[in-house]
Amino acid sequence: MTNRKWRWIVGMLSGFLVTGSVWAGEGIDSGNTSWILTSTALVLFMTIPGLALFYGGLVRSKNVLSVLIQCFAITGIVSVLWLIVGYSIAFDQGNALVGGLSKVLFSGVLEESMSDSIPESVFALFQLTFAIITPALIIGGFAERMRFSAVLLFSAIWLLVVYAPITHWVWGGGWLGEMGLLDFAGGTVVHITAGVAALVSALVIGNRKGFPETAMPPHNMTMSVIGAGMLWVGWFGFNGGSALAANGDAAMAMLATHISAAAGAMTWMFSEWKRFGKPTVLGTVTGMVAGLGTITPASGFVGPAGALVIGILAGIVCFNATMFIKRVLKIDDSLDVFPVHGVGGALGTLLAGVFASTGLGLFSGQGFADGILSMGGQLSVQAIGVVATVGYTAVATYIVLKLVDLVTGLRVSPDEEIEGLDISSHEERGYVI
Amino acid sequence: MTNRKWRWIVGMLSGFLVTGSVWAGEGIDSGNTSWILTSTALVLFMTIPGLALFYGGLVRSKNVLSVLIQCFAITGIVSVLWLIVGYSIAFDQGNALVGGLSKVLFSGVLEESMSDSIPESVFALFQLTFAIITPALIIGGFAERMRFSAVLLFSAIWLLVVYAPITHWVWGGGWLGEMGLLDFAGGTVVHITAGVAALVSALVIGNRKGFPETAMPPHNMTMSVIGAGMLWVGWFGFNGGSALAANGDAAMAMLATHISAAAGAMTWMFSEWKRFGKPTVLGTVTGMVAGLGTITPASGFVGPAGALVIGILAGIVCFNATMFIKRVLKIDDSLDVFPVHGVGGALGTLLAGVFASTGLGLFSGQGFADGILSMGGQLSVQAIGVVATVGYTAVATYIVLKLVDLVTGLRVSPDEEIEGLDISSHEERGYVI
Amino acid sequence: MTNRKWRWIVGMLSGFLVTGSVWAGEGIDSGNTSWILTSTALVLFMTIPGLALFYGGLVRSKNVLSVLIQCFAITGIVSVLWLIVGYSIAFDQGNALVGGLSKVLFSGVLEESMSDSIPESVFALFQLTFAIITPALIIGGFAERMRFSAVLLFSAIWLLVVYAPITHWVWGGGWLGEMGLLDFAGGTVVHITAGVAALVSALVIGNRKGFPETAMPPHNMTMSVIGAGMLWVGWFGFNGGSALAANGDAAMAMLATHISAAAGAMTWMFSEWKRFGKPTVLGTVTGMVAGLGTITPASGFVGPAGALVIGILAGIVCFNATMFIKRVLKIDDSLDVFPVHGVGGALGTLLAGVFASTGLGLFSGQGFADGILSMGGQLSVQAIGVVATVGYTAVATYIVLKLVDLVTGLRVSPDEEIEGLDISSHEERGYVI
Amino acid sequence: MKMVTAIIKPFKLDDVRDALSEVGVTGITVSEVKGFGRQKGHTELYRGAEYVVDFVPKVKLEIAVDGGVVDNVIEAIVAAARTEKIGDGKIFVHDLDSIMRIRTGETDLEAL
Amino acid sequence: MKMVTAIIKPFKLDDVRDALSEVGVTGITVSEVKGFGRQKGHTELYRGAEYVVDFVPKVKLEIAVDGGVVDNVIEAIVAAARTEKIGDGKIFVHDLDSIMRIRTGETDLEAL
Amino acid sequence: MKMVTAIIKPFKLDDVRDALSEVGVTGITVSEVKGFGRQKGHTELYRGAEYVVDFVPKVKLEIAVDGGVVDNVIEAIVAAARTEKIGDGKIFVHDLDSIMRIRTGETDLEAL
Ligand SMILES: Nc1ncnc2c1ncn2[C@@H]1O[C@H](COP(=O)(O)OP(=O)(O)O)[C@@H](O)[C@H]1O
Ligand SMILES: Nc1ncnc2c1ncn2[C@@H]1O[C@H](COP(=O)(O)OP(=O)(O)O)[C@@H](O)[C@H]1O
Ligand SMILES: Nc1ncnc2c1ncn2[C@@H]1O[C@H](COP(=O)(O)OP(=O)(O)O)[C@@H](O)[C@H]1O
Repeated sequence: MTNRKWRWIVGMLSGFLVTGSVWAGEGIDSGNTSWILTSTALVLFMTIPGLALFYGGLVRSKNVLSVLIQCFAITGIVSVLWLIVGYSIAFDQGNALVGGLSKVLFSGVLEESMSDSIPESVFALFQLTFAIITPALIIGGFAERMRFSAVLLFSAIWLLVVYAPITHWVWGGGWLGEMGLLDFAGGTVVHITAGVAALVSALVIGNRKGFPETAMPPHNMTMSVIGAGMLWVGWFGFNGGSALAANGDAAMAMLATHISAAAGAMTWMFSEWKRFGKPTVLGTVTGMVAGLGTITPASGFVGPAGALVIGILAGIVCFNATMFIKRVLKIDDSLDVFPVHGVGGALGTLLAGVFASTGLGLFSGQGFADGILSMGGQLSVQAIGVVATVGYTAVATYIVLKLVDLVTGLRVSPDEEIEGLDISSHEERGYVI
Repeated sequence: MTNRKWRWIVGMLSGFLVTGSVWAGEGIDSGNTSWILTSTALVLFMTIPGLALFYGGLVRSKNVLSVLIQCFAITGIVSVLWLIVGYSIAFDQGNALVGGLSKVLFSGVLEESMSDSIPESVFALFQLTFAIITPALIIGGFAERMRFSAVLLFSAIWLLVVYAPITHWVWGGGWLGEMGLLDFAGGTVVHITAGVAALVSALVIGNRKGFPETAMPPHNMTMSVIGAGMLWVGWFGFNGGSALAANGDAAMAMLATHISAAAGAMTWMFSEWKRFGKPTVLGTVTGMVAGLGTITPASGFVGPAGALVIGILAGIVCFNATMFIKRVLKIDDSLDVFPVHGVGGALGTLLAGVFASTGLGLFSGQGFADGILSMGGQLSVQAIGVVATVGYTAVATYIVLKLVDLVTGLRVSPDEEIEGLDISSHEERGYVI
Repeated sequence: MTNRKWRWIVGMLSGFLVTGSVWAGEGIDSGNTSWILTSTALVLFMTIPGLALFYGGLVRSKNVLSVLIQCFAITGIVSVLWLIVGYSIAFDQGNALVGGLSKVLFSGVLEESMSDSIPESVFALFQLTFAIITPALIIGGFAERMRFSAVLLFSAIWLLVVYAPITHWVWGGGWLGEMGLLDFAGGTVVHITAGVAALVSALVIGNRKGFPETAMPPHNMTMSVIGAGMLWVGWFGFNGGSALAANGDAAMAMLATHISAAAGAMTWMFSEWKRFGKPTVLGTVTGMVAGLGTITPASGFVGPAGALVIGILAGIVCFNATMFIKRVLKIDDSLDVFPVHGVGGALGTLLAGVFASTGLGLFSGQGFADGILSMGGQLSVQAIGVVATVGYTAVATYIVLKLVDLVTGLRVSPDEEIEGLDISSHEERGYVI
Repeated sequence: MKMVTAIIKPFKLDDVRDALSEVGVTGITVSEVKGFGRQKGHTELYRGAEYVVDFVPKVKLEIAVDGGVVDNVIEAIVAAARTEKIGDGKIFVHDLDSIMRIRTGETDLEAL
Repeated sequence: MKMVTAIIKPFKLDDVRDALSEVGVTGITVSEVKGFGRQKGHTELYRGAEYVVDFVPKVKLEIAVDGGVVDNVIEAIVAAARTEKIGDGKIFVHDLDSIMRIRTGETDLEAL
Repeated sequence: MKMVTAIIKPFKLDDVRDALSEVGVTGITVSEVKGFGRQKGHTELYRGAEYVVDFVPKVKLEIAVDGGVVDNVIEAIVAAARTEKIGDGKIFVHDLDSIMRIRTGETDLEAL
């Protein structure tokens, strides 16, 4: 039995015990439902406007709207595709690799359908918000130079051939979940896939004109900071909601999430202060995102002290990964998606295998997956999860990009890049002040 | 028995079954209460800062603060009036046309008063957030030229003579509800009233100086996009909260809402792309708002596939309505409140009568109002609801405007309009950067 | 028995009755848990990005990032310290003055630990969000001139020697709570402490170069207004969540909060209009914050009509206090923390002693603290609470500042102040537009 | 060749531009400036702190023209920009040594 | 008539304006500019990408005056703007052919 | 002494600055301007309201130089700024009476 299933059964039982609720033989719990409705709003909030602002502020003024419209359009297209077929690929029973087609167009998702103690409709919608943010995260890799039609086509195909299947592997009854992979809220499913896809995209599409000689500072750091604050808050729904109930599991996941975000932010800030002489707001919020991404897979399995260690490690490792990609490899993963989300997601997936242990005293967590008895055993499952996700995502993303290149072309012309995507692709300007 | 009442009774029963809760013979359900407390926060969030930003970004730089203060002041004044008498007019039993005065100053709304499974105090507050956003929507019709004192006086009177009575008609036990009108979250009550009032205001007060020859582009599109994101997220509380419980009804309403928003955004974006050659961020978010406004009356009655159709139709119809009002009629409904909210609200109210049907296969909904057996029957009730709301709102708004004109004058002087309302009415500037 | 304890017991009992929930002999209520999880997100939202934006917009363009990073860094540092020792000082049993060390590093806060009907982990996290916003409020007093390292050190020490002990006095089982002080959500604990600390800081660090001759208008009022909207919405979690349950208590607290905010905003706006000839958006939102701060201690104890009176008084008193500090005393409490939060918090704490009375007809509240029988009795307890909080905070803050001055120095150099903290302390600029 | 520099009220920009193109001017360079002069700025109010913003937003136009048409150009500007209220602005004229069009290398009057 | 153009440090604007009004100057046109010169800009830091912002924000003042008072005006500016640190700025003077006040049509010295 | 004023395309600023420093120019003052000329602005679209933005963003450089090097300076600018597409901009030259460095009081060529 997979860890996830095991968690659900406990949740269901506890839901039963907690509220003594019964509906036609199934248990809807209004408290759990309330929390997942709320969490859904929080996770959508992370993408629009949260991530849109975070990313929008980091690009140059002439491209701000292109980032905003990409976030909105991805939200629109992914939502429609999720309804039509994405949810079915991810969560229909299917086989170990991919779901079937019985839930196409949400067929069978009725008002009274249940997913344990909550309506299936909100489960499907909650999961949709995860499916939205993942391709939206990727745009940081190819920002300021990709054709809008290519962004849409890439996001649509990628959702169906990368995101939905991997979700099935981990949460939909697929092989990684069966094996006992601990991924509470998407270290593999969301962060590794997004980070790796961004890196591959950056390599395939090439650096922005002028990178790295020319400075391309964020055009509106205040906008990025607003977005960062929204990400922190919304992440409570992301990780806390992944308990699929309003119980101690959710509460502890939220606490771990918060502590790791704080620790990541402070660690990055102090690293920068020490290394470059000044603490910056961009560094602080980037560390925060690193702390959040890294705790994500571990959040429901570790305790607060474990989360503190995870957050600190996230700050150190992602900080150095960013320096390495940018300064040593000189790859223009423009908004640092890989070093923050990819590296953070992998790190957190591995650390979940450590701090889930109940034998670490104050640093103990809630225990390994069902049937796994040692840290070594858990860690090897975690490592398999990381490697499989990285490998499949890298190859599939590369193929999708090449395909899209054939259909629409990937990159705008140099003149359009110089003029900026806002005018050249959308005939609008961000500011007329 | 009205549909609304019927829905409440089901809700109450389900609340009972779900949680088995008992308090002094009445049932408070902490899960339902939690969700409505949350929804209240979400709907307030739609107005401040959501709508304030959405509208604020669309006007010219010299008028941005005037929009923001109008939204805040409307929030303030409506809240106080709702406490004093508005809630009583809307929700006291009264007669078929208007509530009585037994709830003046919230008399009888005590800590233990219940409205089905939730405290009446949160029901009253949740409804207040609807009463706030409706007049706030109207300011888009007369933006950049109305005197601040006129805005305040107009909003106050309009709340009491238009919004509160129509709310009573539909949700407060009045004649439209009794007749079986399906309006889940305010297609008639909120969107038609706001849209029609904005159109009438634009006609009475006249076009902005320079319209339509001079370009008046949004001064800060990023601000509008932040606001748009907040509207999408907040709308989950608007429609999901209108179930007044955290159950399958709420979940399905949220799902329908989301799908329609996504479909509306994409439809508008592609329409524009096709017609004008470029997809714009303003078009995308406007389509999103159209999708949201249109699904509002239908949200709790239709399924996800029905919502998809409604969203697509919203995009097409509201897009063309906007072109028509602006380019053909050349009416300066400055922020397009009528074509988006008025037309969308009417369209959605009619479509609710179609997609509520249980006989449309995958496109089925949750059924017609109690006692209505055919789509024709439901549709004629819906049409009566639309016509009555449009007619009463148009006439009453016109009279209120004429009255306000006598008291304060409606429009600032041409010099003040040129200088901008921020300086001339409020002695402040939006940006000193 | 303290009022707080008494309230908890009622809450526990009602939680039991309401949901009939049982878990290993303790009662977890999923609805209450859902609401406190949500409230936690709302209160964090108040600080980041809410307060960060509100304050950030009010300073000059060259210092905007310094405010934002201060808010984020305080969030980070307070979170880590709360985990390590702050929570224990505040909420461990200890003695009447200070908590013990049994909860250091959240030892004993496990997934199944309960705090009445909700998990202790979310109680600890909810309280953490209060511990974050309080020192963040203080930065308004010394904005635009304090060294970043001094801000960090000051906030850290102040949290442990001022905030945590006073929290213990009032909510952690300490002497003020035992005495029957009514402070529902932090009039003394949060607002008085922050306001007094800001005033003392402003006096110790001195006025900004150029104050009061030179105009230092807000550089981005739209940003402040976004933040203000977020504060209003987030405050629903602050006050509503302080019921620690999703019940009538929470609902009534939210209603009172909303009414007072609206009344405060309108009162300030009209006061300004009358006195200076123009209503301003800054005045309106400042009045809103005054209304919110003032209702905070009273919110769960008073009725809606009482809240209306409190909001109006908040507007009048805080408006005049601001004029007095700024124009008469010429103290550069730069963002008016003391006249709004300090004065408002004290006013509200006193008024809680009036409008909690059940003998005021329509203006009645939920009754005095357990064992207190007269308004005079309650008022003297409230006065003791105010005086003790003001006195201890003033003295302790002064000492902490002097200490920090020795270690890091409090103030940046005049050249750095002229250049702006963004460049001189953080090597970043807010806008490159 | 002369350079005509005009400081005008911002909302008159469109009118002045139209007037200039009617007298045959094909190129203008415009910048946003702050003017200090007889016209005083408005008062602003921030939480009870009232103060006068002592500059007024203005727009500066720079127009390089053949010396022979300077008078026409000035007349056109004046006609379009005048409101007869204080703060209508000023026109300054100075000599240009040479002009060049970067694209073609044409010089002086040909470059206009 | 002369046009005096001064490039100064932004935070000196108020002092210079006061000094100018003391020597009888009643009108100034001000713009925000970026200066490249001996004074170097600061370093900025973005996620480990350090770079030098090579311009320095400056303020440009344009003051049309009677030729006879140019020296007074220059002296006033120098006295108020000098910090003796690099980057204090420059003053340029050139000839004006004519001046006109748009509101009244007054010309040359009367237009000042 | 001469003042060379160049209006160029914004993205050419870095190239022009480099070219100028190669011919020995050590100081430049730069401002953002809007250009009206042969080159037309783009179209923008707002909810079906299409309109032409009739100005084009440009950058203005002011460079005070010794009269003897004006030709070098102009050549350098032209070489760096030319794209041979419409809208490359113009160069204007006029005489300067005097120059002063505020920091030291040095004048004329010494002040450069
Ligand atoms: N001596 C001057 N030098 C440069 N600019 C000036 C001068 N005098 C006025 N100006 C500019 O002209 C504008 C209008 O001048 P002002 O004295 O307000 O009114 P008027 O144009 O009616 O004489 C000022 O705002 C300023 O920009
Ligand atoms: N040759 C020049 N032409 C135009 N502007 C110049 C010139 N040299 C300097 N400037 C302007 O003067 C400012 C100050 O010059 P800089 O060399 O930094 O220091 P200093 O004023 O002490 O000589 C520059 O930032 C630039 O705006
Ligand atoms: N007569 C003029 N006076 C002042 N500036 C001019 C003049 N003509 C052109 N300009 C400036 O030069 C820029 C480029 O001119 P334009 O006619 O578009 O193309 P080109 O440089 O190829 O001739 C314009 O945008 C404007 O800023």
